[in-house]
Amino acid sequence: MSGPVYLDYAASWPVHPRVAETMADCLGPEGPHANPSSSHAEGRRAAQVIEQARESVAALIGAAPKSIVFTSGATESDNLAILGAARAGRDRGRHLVTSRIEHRAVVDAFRQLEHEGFEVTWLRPGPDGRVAPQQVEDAIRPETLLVSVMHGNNETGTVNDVAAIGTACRVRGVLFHVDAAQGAGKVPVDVEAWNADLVAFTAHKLGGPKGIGALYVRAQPRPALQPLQFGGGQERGLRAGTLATHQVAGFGVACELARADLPEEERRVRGLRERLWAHLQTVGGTWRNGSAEASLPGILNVGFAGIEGESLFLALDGKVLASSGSACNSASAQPSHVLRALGLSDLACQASLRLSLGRWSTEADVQRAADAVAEAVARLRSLAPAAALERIR
Amino acid sequence: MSGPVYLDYAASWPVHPRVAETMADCLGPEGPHANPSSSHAEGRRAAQVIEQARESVAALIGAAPKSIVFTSGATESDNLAILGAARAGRDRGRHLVTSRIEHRAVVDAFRQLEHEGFEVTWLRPGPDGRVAPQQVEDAIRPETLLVSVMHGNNETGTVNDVAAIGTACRVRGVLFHVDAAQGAGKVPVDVEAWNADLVAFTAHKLGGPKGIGALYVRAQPRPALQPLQFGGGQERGLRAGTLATHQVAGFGVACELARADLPEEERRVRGLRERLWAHLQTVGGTWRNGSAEASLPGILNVGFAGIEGESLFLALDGKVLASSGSACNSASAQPSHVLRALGLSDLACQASLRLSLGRWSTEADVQRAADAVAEAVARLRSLAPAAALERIR
Amino acid sequence: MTAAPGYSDRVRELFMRPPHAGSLPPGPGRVIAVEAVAPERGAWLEVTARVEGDTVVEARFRAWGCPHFIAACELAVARLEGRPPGEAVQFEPAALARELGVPAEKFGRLLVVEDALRALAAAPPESK
Amino acid sequence: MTAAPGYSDRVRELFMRPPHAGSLPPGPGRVIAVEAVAPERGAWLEVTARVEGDTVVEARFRAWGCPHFIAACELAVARLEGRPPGEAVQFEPAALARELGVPAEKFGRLLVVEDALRALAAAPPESK
Ligand SMILES: Cc1ncc(COP(=O)(O)O)c(C=O)c1O
Ligand SMILES: Cc1ncc(COP(=O)(O)O)c(C=O)c1O
Repeated sequence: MSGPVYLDYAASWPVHPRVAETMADCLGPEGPHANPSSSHAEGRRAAQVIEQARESVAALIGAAPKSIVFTSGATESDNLAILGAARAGRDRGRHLVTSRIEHRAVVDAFRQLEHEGFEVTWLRPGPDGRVAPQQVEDAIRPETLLVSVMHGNNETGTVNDVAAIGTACRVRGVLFHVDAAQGAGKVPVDVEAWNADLVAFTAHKLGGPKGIGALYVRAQPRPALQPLQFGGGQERGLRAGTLATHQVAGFGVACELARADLPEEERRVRGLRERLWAHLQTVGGTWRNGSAEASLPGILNVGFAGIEGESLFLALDGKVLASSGSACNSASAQPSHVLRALGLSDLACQASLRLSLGRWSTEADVQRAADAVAEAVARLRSLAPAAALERIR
Repeated sequence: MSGPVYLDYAASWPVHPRVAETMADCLGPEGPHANPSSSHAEGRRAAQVIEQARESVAALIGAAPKSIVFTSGATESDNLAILGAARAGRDRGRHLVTSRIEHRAVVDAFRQLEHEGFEVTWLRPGPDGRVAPQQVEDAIRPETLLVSVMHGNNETGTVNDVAAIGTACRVRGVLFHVDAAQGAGKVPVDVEAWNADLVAFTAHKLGGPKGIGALYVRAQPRPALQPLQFGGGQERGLRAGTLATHQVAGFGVACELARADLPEEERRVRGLRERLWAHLQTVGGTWRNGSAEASLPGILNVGFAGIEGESLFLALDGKVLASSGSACNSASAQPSHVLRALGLSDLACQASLRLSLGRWSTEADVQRAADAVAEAVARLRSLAPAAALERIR
Repeated sequence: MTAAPGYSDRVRELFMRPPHAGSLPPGPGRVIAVEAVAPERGAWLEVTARVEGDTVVEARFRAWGCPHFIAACELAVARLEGRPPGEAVQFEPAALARELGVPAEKFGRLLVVEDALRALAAAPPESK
Repeated sequence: MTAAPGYSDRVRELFMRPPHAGSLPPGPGRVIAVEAVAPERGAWLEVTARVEGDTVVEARFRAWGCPHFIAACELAVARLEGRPPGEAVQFEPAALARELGVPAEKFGRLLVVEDALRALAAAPPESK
């Protein structure tokens, strides 16, 4: 009870104990140790573990098992979808559409494609952080190959209307990729309702292990993809490399648990998040980044007028573990490209904190975190020159 | 003692119990669950676990920790090295050199580069399965960008003189990549002595978990590589994606154990392998594929005159778990491209069996396996027409 | 998406313990020996059958090939017994493939079985 | 290769509990107030110092910026006390950076500290 409050679920979830158990069984003396590509009895046993997990993973997003390609995580899934579809389709068109609020796995894949001679339209979201389906419709041209718009944003939690965007793409015969790394397992996901051709997600954001993810690849019609890595023909030739049985098995269990708990957890976590926001508002001079309505349950992005982010971060160290942006970006001091795209100034980006909740977050966590944040903010404000407090927001 | 004998170590090793323990600790309630890219205290704890493992992994191959890039396995490492170096260097030259006995992760990466406009020289090994350094020297041209020749072959265990090949490359200013997936941890590996710029290896062939590998990338001079996947800037920008702390930690421990046990295990396993070969020779009509002298300790590839491989495989099922080629190729009925490159006929390829030993193989395993193989071969031969026995070898 | 070769229990049993494996020595009746050879297709079959009057009273085979092929040989040869050798031509590879669950890519091997049985049916009425 | 921001224990302590945080109210002696402002560089500093005779008898600061900056402000302002305000110009950003382990990319923030101290030294000898 006296350790720091973990409010960085959007960066990674602790592994669910039942997932850890399954993985330990896999790695234990009686586990399926053989290479799942081996044809002998032990290889087939490992392959069966994998195929069973594939069913659980597919079920979470309303897909058929055969449309699931296992990868090393959402970064690889996003890259396989985006680089793979563009490179395979470069003779059909060189125009691509995405948004300015995507995760860097998406942003940087598109930047690479710009180097490879593709033209990318970068859609700017509204001030609520959402990309309007109409914007996508307007951006599509005859030579557009692929649209990639994320489901739930990793910094603000804001959710896009991917079903409407998917319809706009389907009608125009354009491939549609969705980065659902944050939303899968937290809110209902249905790849059919989304009209998505490609959907990326990852185990470690829903209670599974790090280092394993999936790309949903529609079976009918199946989009052409150039693999990122070539070799032993695993995953229908789309993703070579020995499958990690224990990782896949852990992912499978995590998806089952997430699916079973989903309606209850969605309500519970959303409730906690709103209580956290209510507490923080009492601090004064706070604002909320992104949409309060269309949002994933667990993410709250709050700005504190007059606050410098790194100092808030250190003031909270050991009390509240949170993030001043996407965890993947923390190493660099650049202001978040997502918050910038919502129209925030560099200083306002700096003054923002992402607090994200999940499966093991409690009422007490919320109380303790809010108290710690309030105290730190108050101290830093009292330390700052009065004129700076006016200026920074 | 009554279960099947596992002689498929070349396909994958069982995880070492100490590795499994370390991983279970990582995944347990007190483990470093946070995203190692997060800047808060828990993120830094995870990052420390990773950096410690990086040291162990680097030490196994005589490298500096900063020259290790973690990947999802040797397939990815091979692809990152080959596709990465070629794509980054395409303006400097479009000629590449490799051999006909490489793993499919290498072969298929080069085939992809042929599609991308590169010219590949495919060296044919001698009948002993080795690529001569002179062949490499002769193949290098002014516009040669990269040479990739494997260390120990995964089907025959034959080891190439990579140090001499590396020297030939270094002298001519050509990048040299080595696939050391089979040899790392089994025999001493020294990337400096090899004059290698890039070296691929993987945890699951030395007692670590599946789904984690490494690419050694020389630091001075550092070869230019185009990443396979883009994103959060992890691994010095060469390999984006959240690092899987438990996987990396397990890899680290596996490398430490392998290094500590190496001299003793190399001798022991080589001894077992030779006893297995001695036993099998009593069956009659056997031959050995690859070099008996320059070989990894644990791999024995034997041909049995008059035998059809799939039938031998099924006859052994439940008694000896082996492989009729690279595990990654087993799904397809194609004769092994490696054995074909040694000059074997399709039928002789079919008649060959890879038996591979490792850390937990025992004297008793060897005896039981030899007996089972002898019995199965004898039965199949007695079943076959006499003329077929003459013909098939 | 690992394609593990699947063998039914039936195929395993026929392959591991084929009751009609072997060759028939000369003896009472007429012994017909035929073979069909296609090693490049992975199939080699030798059948010997003892015919008394118009009936195959005993049949044996030797085979080189995969488990499905050997199981198919056993089944086909077992069914020769008690029938006129001419009935062998009614052997239906497709039916046998279905019965044993032989994968499509191995269908060519069943044609080798058919070839051998046709040769048997076509053997001259009175050899020697 | 995660670059976790490293703070020494010294920096943490100075940042968390800076004894010289605050402003000085008017009172005995002469109170000099100076500021140096560079929010775009991540630094904003206000210093007040009470000078009696030729000596800074008390100094306080208010700052907005990162932990390294705040720690540097505390240290620099603490050292003003007991000295003539003119000595402030001998403040050496590079030395302070070494002392606190300030990363190179933050060096610009220390120049803001220097600016404030120079302004202090340059304050007219008798304000009011
Ligand atoms: C929206 C989004 N996409 C992609 C990723 C990358 O996922 P992974 O960590 O599995 O590579 C993340 C998480 O970092 C994410 O939040
Ligand atoms: C020589 C060689 N290279 C590459 C690989 C691929 O390694 P991984 O299974 O880690 O993808 C293997 C094993 O399958 C191998 O034996």
